[in-house]
Amino acid sequence: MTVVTKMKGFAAATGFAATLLTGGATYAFADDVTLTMAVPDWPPTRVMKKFFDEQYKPASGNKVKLDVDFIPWPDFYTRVNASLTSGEQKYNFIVSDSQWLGAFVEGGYYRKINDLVDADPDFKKTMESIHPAVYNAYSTYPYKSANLYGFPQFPDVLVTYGRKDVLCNDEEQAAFKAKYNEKLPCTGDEISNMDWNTFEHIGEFFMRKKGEKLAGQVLDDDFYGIAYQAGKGYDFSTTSVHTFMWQHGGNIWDETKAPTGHAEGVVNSPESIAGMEHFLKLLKYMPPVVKTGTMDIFVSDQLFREGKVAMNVDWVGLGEASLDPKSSKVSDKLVFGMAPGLRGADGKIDHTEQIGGQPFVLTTWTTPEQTKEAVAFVKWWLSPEMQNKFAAAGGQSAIKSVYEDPKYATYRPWNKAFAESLDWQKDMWHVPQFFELLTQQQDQFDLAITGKQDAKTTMDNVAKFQEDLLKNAGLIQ
Amino acid sequence: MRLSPDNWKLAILVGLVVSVLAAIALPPHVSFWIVGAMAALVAAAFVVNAYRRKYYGGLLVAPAIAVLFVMNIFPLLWSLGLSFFAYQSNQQSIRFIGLANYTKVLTNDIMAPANWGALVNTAMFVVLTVTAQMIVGFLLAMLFAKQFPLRKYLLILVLTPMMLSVVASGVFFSYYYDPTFGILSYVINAITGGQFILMDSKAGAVTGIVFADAWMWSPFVMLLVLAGLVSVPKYLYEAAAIDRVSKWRQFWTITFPYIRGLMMLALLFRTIEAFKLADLVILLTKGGNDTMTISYHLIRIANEQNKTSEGAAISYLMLFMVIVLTNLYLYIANRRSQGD
Amino acid sequence: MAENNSIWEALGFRKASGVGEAGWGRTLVVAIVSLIYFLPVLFIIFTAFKPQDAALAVPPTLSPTSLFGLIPQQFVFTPTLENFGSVFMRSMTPGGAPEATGFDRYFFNSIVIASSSVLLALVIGTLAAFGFSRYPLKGNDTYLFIILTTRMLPAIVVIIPVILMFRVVGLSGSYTGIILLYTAFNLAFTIWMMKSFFDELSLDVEDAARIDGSSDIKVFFKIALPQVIAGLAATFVFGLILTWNEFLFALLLSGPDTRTVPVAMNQAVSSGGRGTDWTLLAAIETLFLIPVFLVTFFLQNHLLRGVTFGTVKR
Amino acid sequence: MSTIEIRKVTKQFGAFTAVKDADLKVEAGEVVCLLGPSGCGKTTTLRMIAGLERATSGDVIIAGQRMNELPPQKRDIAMVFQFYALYPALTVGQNIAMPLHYEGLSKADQDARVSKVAKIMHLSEVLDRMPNQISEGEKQRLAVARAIVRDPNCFLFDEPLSRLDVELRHSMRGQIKEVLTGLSKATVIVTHDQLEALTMASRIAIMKDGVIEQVGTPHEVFAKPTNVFVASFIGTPQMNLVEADLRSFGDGKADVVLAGQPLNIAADPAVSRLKPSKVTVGIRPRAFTTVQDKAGDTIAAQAELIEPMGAETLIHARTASGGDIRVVVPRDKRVKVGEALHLRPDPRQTHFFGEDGRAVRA
Repeated sequence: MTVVTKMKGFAAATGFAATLLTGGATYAFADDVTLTMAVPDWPPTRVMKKFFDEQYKPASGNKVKLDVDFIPWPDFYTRVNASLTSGEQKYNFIVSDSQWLGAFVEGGYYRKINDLVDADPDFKKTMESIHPAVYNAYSTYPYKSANLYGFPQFPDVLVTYGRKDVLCNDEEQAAFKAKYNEKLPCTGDEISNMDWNTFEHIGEFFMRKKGEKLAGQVLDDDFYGIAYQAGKGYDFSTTSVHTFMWQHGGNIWDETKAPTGHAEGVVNSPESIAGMEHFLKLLKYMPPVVKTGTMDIFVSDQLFREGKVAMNVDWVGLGEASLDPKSSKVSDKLVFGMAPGLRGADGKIDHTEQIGGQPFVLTTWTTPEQTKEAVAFVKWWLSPEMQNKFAAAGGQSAIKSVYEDPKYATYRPWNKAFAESLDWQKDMWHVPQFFELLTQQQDQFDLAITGKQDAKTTMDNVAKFQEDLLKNAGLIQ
Repeated sequence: MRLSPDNWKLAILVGLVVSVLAAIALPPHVSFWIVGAMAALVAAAFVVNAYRRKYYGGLLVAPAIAVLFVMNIFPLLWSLGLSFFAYQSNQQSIRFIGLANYTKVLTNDIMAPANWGALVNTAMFVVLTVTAQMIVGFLLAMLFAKQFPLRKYLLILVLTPMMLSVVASGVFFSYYYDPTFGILSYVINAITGGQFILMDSKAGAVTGIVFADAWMWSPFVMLLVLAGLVSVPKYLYEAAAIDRVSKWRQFWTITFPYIRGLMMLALLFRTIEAFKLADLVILLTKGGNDTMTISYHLIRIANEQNKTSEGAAISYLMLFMVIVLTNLYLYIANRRSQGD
Repeated sequence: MAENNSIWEALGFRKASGVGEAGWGRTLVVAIVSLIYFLPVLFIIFTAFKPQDAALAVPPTLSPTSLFGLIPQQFVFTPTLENFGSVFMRSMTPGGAPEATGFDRYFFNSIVIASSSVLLALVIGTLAAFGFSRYPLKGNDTYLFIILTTRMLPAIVVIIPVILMFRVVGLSGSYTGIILLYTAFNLAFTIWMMKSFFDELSLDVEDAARIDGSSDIKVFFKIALPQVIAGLAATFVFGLILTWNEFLFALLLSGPDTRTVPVAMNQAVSSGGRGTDWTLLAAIETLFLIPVFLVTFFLQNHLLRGVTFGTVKR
Repeated sequence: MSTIEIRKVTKQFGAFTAVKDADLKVEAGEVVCLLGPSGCGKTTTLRMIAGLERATSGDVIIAGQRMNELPPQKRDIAMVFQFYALYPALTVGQNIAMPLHYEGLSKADQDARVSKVAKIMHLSEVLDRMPNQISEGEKQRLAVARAIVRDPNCFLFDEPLSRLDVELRHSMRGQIKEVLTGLSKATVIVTHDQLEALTMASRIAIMKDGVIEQVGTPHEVFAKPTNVFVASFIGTPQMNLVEADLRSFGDGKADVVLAGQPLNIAADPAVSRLKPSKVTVGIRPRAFTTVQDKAGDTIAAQAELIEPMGAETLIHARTASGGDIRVVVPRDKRVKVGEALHLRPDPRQTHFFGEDGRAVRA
């Protein structure tokens, strides 16, 4: 025991010496503040860094430098986790998936910002301008509590990517109508108003073999109707499955109800199982790679960009690549709508879905000096002006005045669907045990996806595991 | 006690006293360097002592031991120590629990099945990949054993796979195996007209991983075996030709004794590496289709879930197995060579 | 008959030639096998020259040339050098101007870190190997085995204390730190290899040199070392190949300024908000392959002789 | 029929010609030594007979069959290698038994053959040892044992005794000769040691630069060397080869100027065919008699260095013109350094070599 804590003590106290040696960046002099930030390497963070360098003028008059460590996505968690847990204390800002909050708050790494919000009315106003669903998902731990931690970096939602040339083709429209007695969705609004049944029909309808015709053209390769994530890695089936579970009236283990809420009886409730079954039912209309359990968000996106599927449900954050003619064979044939939902008895569609995207957070070893500059920076970043610029450069914003502005929809073809989806966003657990919950669940879902066990067994196994684990952790009584 | 630069006992005593005093009295970032200086003092005393006594062995080995100790052995001992505590790297609390981690990873209802499953899979991968590498590496080496025109240029082609980074080769193998874009499915579909998916069953996924791994690392085995082959004096083969010894007998009586040592070395190193198989699995299946290996499992436990001490316990159990296995190899190798 | 033979032989197709040699017939067979073995690499190299939209073409494009119509047009792609440019300069934001990707730095880092750590390990390890070989300590074999065990644990288990230690002594993100770590990483293999070479040397020569008045240091440098040059080269190549592609330590211990190519390579696996950028990845890997390929090629003769050493003189 | 014949065999390694147009015939029961300095092509010739190298042109005929195309395995031969080529991983007994596997003998038969041969070669005691555990002489005997354990077409020996010390070499020479005599096979032995060749061979083939210079019985090559090279190569101490001007020939005697001295000596009648020209006169050191006084057939020289060789004494003498002449005299003939000598060559042992280096002989 003494060894570990002692070493961590060492680490804290030697910050200054270490900084001098490494030429590192955690410490700064009075008028020369450096903020070190760990971010995944992708356009939204590149844009943020660019804007900062080009446009940020600190009100304090200090010289503020944003030192950004761009880490490739696949290794981002590994790098950040190792840095935090080893006591490296290298970063002041960290871009963090929302589900990581609990683990790193409990570890003492993420700084609670309630005091900063309370002390600064402007800051408070900024925080309140965030869409509540996003605010809860990105900022609170425990989920939906009053404890605040993060600010939106890139809010992300699932939307439907469609191919206009296929969906709006007259022949296909007519044939679809004849077969299912419903209109084949073609415009963004029609897609936003699409339920899973229509989505399923599209899947069935557009399964074509090589040599058959599609929209009047002879196919030189197999074609598939639909795709969504159903992969074993990270959370690449959980997001889909949660969406289905919620829409069917089931639920995941709800941490806002801890410690009286249960996993058993909830996660494997008939509604949740029905959601799972629905999720599994659609897989048979998807490209064959789904059978290998590796159809993650990137694989389904790639299939869509290569023109192998008619529709794909995927993150908004992956949209840029499909617009670029270099990386997309369908760049001029795109149409976007909200992700499909479940039509209720009242005819209304339930679009509840799992939120994606990332907040960024402050770390506990950030000095008051740095914190002051950090808050100023966050306020600037979340200001409507910057958020508009960010959105125009391909980012997304959860600031009300920004996404509600009519010009927001003009920035990118999916922005309308994005704004409409915000109300429906929910998040998974923020508890420190999230990775154990996630890993076991992903393993179980993978077994179901690859046809090794049925939905009920899967959900029973997940529920039992979660019940045991959370009981041990004291989160379930 | 005599005061002289080679008196290491005195140096240790002084070092200990000063270190303890510094650790108590001074802030850590100062005492750290003082403790370091004391360690250097002790080391210097050892070196001077060894030099004066003409104890060159110790002198020569010292730098290597020092580097290994700081960079490898100290972290290893640290992890070993942690395996007796209840400790998660993302939490501040730590408490001694003896062997509980070991019993937990072996018997706990929630944890143990996954551990055992990963272990069984790892054993399977070790056997399959190492066997495949040994066979392919050996056959390649046989091809290259004789001198022939352009050998140098063809050999480098075969050596290239092991120079690739695992990320690139793993990602590209996932492409080769992809049912929509990949070459494998394209060729098989063109022949059978069906829809071939390699990675949709355990057998297929294991084949895919083993193939990629064997492809990458057979050249390593080849190089060692080839080195053995070219070291066989040519006249032995000439004598065998004149004595009309069959190829089969030639191999076992002449060739094999020369390559046995190197094959054992290859086997040793490849086995050690095979136990660490994780990257390819992550890139190709994410552990799906029951291909989870103990090393990947360990990454999840120790890194993703931050269960540091349980991870340490698993890795020490694994280390124990590797040590037993490698010692078995070495024992057999020594016994055989003494029998000669 | 005789004339026929000579033509036949000129082409290299000899039946019963010298026992240790083979002719062009063998070359042909081995060339076919080697090329098949090399195909996955060749495909990566070809991908580096493909236009981005040809990377995932179905059917796969396999050749930059139709070889005078031998290969059907659908399998042929038009080669481009664009991807190699993208490795160093490309737009990192939607519609943004091309900017430096930092890969020149990463290549530089990889070369500096890999070569210096392998060389350092070679120096330290060769000394140690000579020590273990000529001045056996008590429990020599045990020490050697303990050294080997440092290679047995997955890196993820030892990494946390190393990160912490680096932080405390101020080595994180520095060249010194990662080079020292890689040195240790290479030591086990170096010591085991070099010891086996020293073990095989004839002690008579060294004894003779001592009788002639050479000091132990002189014996090592003038007598022992020159005899194991090939072994040094072989060990260097093996060490280089392993270090060159090391990923996990590099990921966790290098800073933005000391990042190596294997870490940065993942930029192409998931970058720009999408999955794998196949042509970019292939271009990075192709460029990254060149140095280690050249070193191996030029040390190839030593490689075989070096490894052979142990068994030559029985 | 166990015979070996090579006809016009040539071996080229790239541009280098190792053996040129070699002709040789070895009858059953005959032992032919290929003798020559190192690099002369003798080992290459042997390896072509064995099939370890392929002849570039010419024919290799063993037991009456042309075997150029056949690999060693199919030639049914036995060979003893210079470094013995003992299989390091097999015991002495297993080494001897190796050639027997091909014949598919029963284990008992094999053992019987092995123990018989082991007895002949005095290896019975060491059958279970490994090759690296036996002495150098035993290794040599083992190599021979492995060759004679079966009944091949012919035997080939590549410098079989070169690794033995003088004494062992002497005794092994006898043993090998004894063994070979009993076998009546065609045998070729490659050696650079003329003593070995002279004692063991029925005939000797002397090679230089890839060409067989002379083939003949030990006596023939000694007594009638066909050219300067053979003359100088065979015989210890080396034959004196002195440049001379042939003036005239008559009455069985030649008038020459040798070392600046006119000399009238008996010569082969064939010398009469030569026009006056430069010749080389070859006289073996033992073919001189020392006489008191200068005569028409004596060469004057001064003793410069005296080497007692036991039964005889070797004198290095210098002529007035500075030439060096080696003379062997009986031990009891006392000569002092600086003493003037008059040397009379034995007319029957005086060889004349023409300008082309070839012996002039009837």
